[in-house]
Amino acid sequence: MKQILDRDGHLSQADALTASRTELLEIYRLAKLTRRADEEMLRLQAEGLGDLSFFVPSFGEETAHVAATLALEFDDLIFRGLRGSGIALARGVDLHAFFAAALGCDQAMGRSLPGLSAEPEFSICCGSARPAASLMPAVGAARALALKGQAQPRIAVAFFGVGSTQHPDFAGALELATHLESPVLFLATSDRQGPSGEIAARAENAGVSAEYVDGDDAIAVFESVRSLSQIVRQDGRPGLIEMAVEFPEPGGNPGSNPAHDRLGNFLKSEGLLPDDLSREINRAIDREVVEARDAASNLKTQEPRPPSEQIFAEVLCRASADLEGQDQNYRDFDAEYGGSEDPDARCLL
Amino acid sequence: MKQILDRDGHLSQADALTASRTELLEIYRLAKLTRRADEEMLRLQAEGLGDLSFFVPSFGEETAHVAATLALEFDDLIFRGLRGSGIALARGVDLHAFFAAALGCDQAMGRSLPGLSAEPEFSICCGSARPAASLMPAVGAARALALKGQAQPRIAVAFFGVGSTQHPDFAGALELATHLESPVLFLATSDRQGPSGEIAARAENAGVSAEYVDGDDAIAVFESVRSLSQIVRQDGRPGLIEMAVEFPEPGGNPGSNPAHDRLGNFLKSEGLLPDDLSREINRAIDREVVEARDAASNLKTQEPRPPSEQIFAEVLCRASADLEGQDQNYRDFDAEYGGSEDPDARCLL
Amino acid sequence: MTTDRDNFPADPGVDNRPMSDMATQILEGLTKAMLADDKVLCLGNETETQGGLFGATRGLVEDFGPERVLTLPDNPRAQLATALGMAHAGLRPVLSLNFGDDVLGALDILCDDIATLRYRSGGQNSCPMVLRLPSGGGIGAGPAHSRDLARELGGQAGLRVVACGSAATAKSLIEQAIRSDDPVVLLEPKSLYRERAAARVAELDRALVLHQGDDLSLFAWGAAVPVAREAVEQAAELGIEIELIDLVSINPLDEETILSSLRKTGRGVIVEEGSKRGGIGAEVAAVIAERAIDSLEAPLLRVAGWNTPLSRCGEELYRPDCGRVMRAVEQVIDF
Amino acid sequence: MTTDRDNFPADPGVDNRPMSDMATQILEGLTKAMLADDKVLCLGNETETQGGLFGATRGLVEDFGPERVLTLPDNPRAQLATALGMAHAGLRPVLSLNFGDDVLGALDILCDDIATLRYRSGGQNSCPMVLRLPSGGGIGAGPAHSRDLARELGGQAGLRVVACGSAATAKSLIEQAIRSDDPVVLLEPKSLYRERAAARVAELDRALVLHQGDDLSLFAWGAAVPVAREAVEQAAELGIEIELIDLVSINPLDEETILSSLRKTGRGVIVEEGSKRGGIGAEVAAVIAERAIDSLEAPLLRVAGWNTPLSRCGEELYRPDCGRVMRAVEQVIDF
Ligand SMILES: Cc1ncc(C[n+]2csc(CCOP(=O)(O)OP(=O)(O)O)c2C)c(N)n1
Ligand SMILES: Cc1ncc(C[n+]2csc(CCOP(=O)(O)OP(=O)(O)O)c2C)c(N)n1
Ligand SMILES: [Mg+2]
Ligand SMILES: [Mg+2]
Repeated sequence: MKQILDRDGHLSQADALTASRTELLEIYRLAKLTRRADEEMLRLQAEGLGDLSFFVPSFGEETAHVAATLALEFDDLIFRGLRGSGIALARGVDLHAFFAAALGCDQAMGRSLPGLSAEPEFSICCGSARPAASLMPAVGAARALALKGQAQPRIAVAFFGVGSTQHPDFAGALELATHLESPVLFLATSDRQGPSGEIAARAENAGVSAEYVDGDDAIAVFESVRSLSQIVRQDGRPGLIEMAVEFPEPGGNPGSNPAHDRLGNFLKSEGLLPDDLSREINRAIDREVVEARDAASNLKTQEPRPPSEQIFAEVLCRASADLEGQDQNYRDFDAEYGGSEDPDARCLL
Repeated sequence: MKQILDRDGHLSQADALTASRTELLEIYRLAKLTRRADEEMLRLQAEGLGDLSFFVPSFGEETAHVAATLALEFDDLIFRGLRGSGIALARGVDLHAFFAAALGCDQAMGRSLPGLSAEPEFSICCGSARPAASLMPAVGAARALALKGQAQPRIAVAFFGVGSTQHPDFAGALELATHLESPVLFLATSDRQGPSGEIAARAENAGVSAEYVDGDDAIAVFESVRSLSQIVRQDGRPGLIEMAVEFPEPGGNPGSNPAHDRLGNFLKSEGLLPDDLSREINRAIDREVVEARDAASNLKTQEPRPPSEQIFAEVLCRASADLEGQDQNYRDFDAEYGGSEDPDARCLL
Repeated sequence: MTTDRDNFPADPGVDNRPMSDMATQILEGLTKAMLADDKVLCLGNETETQGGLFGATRGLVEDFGPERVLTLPDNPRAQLATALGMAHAGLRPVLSLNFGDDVLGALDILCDDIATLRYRSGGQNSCPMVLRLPSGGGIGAGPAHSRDLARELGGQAGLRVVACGSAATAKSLIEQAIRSDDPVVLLEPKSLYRERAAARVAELDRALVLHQGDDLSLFAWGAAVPVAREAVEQAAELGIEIELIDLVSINPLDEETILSSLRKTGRGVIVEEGSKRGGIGAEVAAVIAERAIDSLEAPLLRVAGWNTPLSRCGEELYRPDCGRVMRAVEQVIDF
Repeated sequence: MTTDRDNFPADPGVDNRPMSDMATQILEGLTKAMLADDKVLCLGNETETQGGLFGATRGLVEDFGPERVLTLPDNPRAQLATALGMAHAGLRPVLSLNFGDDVLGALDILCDDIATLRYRSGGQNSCPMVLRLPSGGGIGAGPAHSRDLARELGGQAGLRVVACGSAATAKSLIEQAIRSDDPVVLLEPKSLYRERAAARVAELDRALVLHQGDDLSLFAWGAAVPVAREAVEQAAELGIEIELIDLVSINPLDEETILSSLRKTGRGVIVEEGSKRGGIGAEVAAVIAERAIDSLEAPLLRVAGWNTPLSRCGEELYRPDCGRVMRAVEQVIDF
């Protein structure tokens, strides 16, 4: 297992570090931000606001997600499944948009599960809730990006977890990627308590260059993703990085976070994270997260359901007659029966 | 690659031979019989009789199929796909039934593709036309056979070719078999010109005991299947044998048959197949095949289509009202419009 | 407080058992079937053998052991194929999926290999299995985990499809599904798992007349049944006597019960949870248009899901509700 | 000798091109689209990129090279997912399967991931792909390779489904399918690949009135269209003037054309290749029962495949033929 920072945050291979100080600080901040944002999302879920019952936090994998995302080029096309808050935040999706998307107050009106929103300005594709569903599409996208005529060498990247690797489409994606010689980078988070390096081994077996990395070591993740993504980009062939992370125990203290601490200790030892800066980062995160959460909650409270015309929009590229008819029908109904927000109250008696 | 008979039919490992003389002669006869039967089927196909356009002969793999089938216990449950004439004939399905099933003159009335018939008296399950479709069901059946309460230790066996191994359900079947510890034996025929032992290697990788065998060596096939099937049976775990065979070139002489010849040469060198016996076998096969073919063709010519009531039978365990209605409707129609055999002639004018 | 909706109207089919929820009724049916016949076994991924995502298999593995409550890999294709293979070997497997939607990647196995086995083999092989599919919306699970699946599975030759319209019939239906020699899909509306009712008997291919009435026939199944019940009560207060039919069986369809009700009332409304376009409601309408046109005194309206995917947020705006049913009822009555 | 069925009646939409078969018309449409837009590329397994099981891609890889006619592994799930990914990256893939039935193991990808992408993403992502499915029976391919797939795919929100009713419309339909920004399934009846006709224009979501008549409306699509044509001719000799509608689009359905014909004739028969139960014919009937009941003067009959799997032997007894259509026509006319 590749490791650059040891468990205490000491640099074990100094020459392996290419990330700048700014990048490292940004990884640290974003990992903390992601954790906080996910915590707030769980709070909203507990309060029953915003149809969040299927929200899944990324506790434990957020540092790896953030480090990996920052190591990519900005226009590399990202595919993700559930559990990837840090990916969007690291790409620059702002917190307001993040909460609004989850609560259904954005363009997509919460049609899909939380955490799967399309972010085209950030080269993030709309995700799918099914396990492994993003893997083979990422391979196809990578092949398309590599076709002559596309300007810059971009690659496609798929983030996923162990659940996806147990689906037969994981094997299908590896096979497809070698068959098509697609410049796709598979980024899998695994449980460091689980079987060690098994996902990377399966990839190697299928002819996909793979690395097994300490996913709680933000620097190792960053450097591995940076270097393997360049190989994938230059050589036009697939790669996989398995990032082993420590997931919090179910019901365990969600505050403890070995990956944050490890990077934090390193930054402190390098004099990059004095106590006042650390406090300032935490305070700023707190403020921003709470403000964004409240803004989105307010939006949601004002308009708890999508406006009716939006029910019928964007099914096809232009409205078909049946959808127009259903839309009209719905409006007539609202007009006739008062359009109460409470569907039960819309019963006649 | 395991070999017991070399290309010229010399026994290279005398102590590896446990098959009796009778068994070896029977393999030889059945392999020849299968080849002849498939040839006649192609003839009927060319003549356009009996909706045989999707019949696929098993040229090249028939010796392996026959040897493998005879090495199993009679009540081991066989699953097969297309291309397995020798399996049924080796189990004892008689030639009349064989032709009748293909032409649709048996119980199943040719509803499915030729070569997929259910033969419950011979422990052969109804096959599926889709690649790899029999593999995972065989695993499930094996698990069921192994459950306490079933009398004798029976195993399930799946025959298939390279096409099936390219389907994701092959990997799924291997995984399922190890997960369930199913006593299932996978028997794959591969092309000896193709990648060598790759199927067996994939099985080993997935934790399934595998052997790579010269599939044109009937003795090697017989001995491998006999010994691995006993291990599968006793230990209650899956096994796979890859049998590499020489397929005739498309358009090549279908008469040449290295696997027949190899076994034939051995039998001759042992004095088991004097010329007159060889001639007698060929003559008997010819006579039986032609007679069975003609009998089935006559049946088919007399009744080229299934009787109408059979259209609606066996959809469910008892007829539902809609099917009874359609059946009645069909009868009324025939009564009204004369029931000509030519559907065009049934038009009103 | 629970209201005893499922005992309305008083019905000889209702027994005196205490009310329990649909998950419990299914569990009772499974348990009874497994006790009665040791060829019956339960299959599913770990979630399903350890109690089930919706709780319908809780305690089962403790009672019957891991051989009869067998954990399979998390691959619905492997799960369906295993069930098929086990049926070939003489067992009667009951396979539970987490979400009914998970079957969509395995319809070749279900519709080609399983459903047609009896036919293809000339009756020599068969696949007496039960496939339990949590179906439809109501829990905010988003578009990929909220299909009702009647559309995809309801017209597959050789496959029986049955929908629980309430907790009341669930136990009876799963018992009969297990006893059937055909493959049976049991659609279990997710929105009904926690509904409570006293058990009553239902037959596998027979529609249930839940309420008699002369003015209009209301046809529903699965999650649409409780919505239709509400409409029956509301309509009664307006003096409209609705006859409520729970189809129970989607395939085969009990055409005679449908037609005899329609012939009596002359008016019909169909309530369906899934999208309108191409749903089973269309089949009900088509049967009537084909066989009872001279009894029909008004348009046959369908109240169904919109022709859109189902949204997570605001999914209650997508699913048919009592208000929409009442509007259709009034339109048909006033025609 | 070829009869020019598709030019009947003389129609301004018919151009002067010589007749060619459906495979050729599809090939021409593909070629034209690939020449016009280099974002269009063809995908399939080796059989499909080397000419196609039914010959509709012959010569394409020679003309456009293996990057634009790209061979994929023989795994329909991988094929559909590749097309989806390519669409995400801005291309317009056309994926050809050997047999339409092969899509049944990948309906989650098609119906959840592809069809709903635009909706789920609030219009920010879309999947402009074409899925070519050889559909239906007629070549003795047995139950697992003869589905018409309108039933499974015709009611999926977000998925356009279009059926070629003859060689004539195939080129126009595939061109427009490729230009559409939505995912489009093109059902290509296997029994029509060798039919010859002169090309004519058809619109992607507009039904075609193939023959005008006042006595009865005959609704058909795909492989049922030539059967219906035959019935129109036969009926004419009996003095019955049939209006023949080729639905062309299964989803969305051109309800206005259907209804305006039915309102004119007051009588309707629906012809459908696939099984009757739960087919798209039911949807056509339901639309009429819902919206044109007061015009309807007779039962709406469906002539369809039986509610059974399709058999290899004797498959002509399973598929609707002119005789069965005529019987229904007579019943409806005599009502
Ligand atoms: C066929 C199927 N099995 C199980 C589920 C439930 N499920 C939804 S997402 C998911 C796991 C997704 O895996 P991944 O995104 O790779 O992350 P992991 O949870 O393993 O970290 C599962 C098991 C499902 N939707 N469908
Ligand atoms: C998804 C799919 N791909 C391809 C086919 C065409 N097909 C039918 S049987 C078959 C091969 C079956 O493989 P197998 O029985 O293992 O034998 P092989 O021909 O490889 O010897 C193929 C490719 C199909 N029916 N479905
Ligand atoms: Mg956005
Ligand atoms: Mg038999």
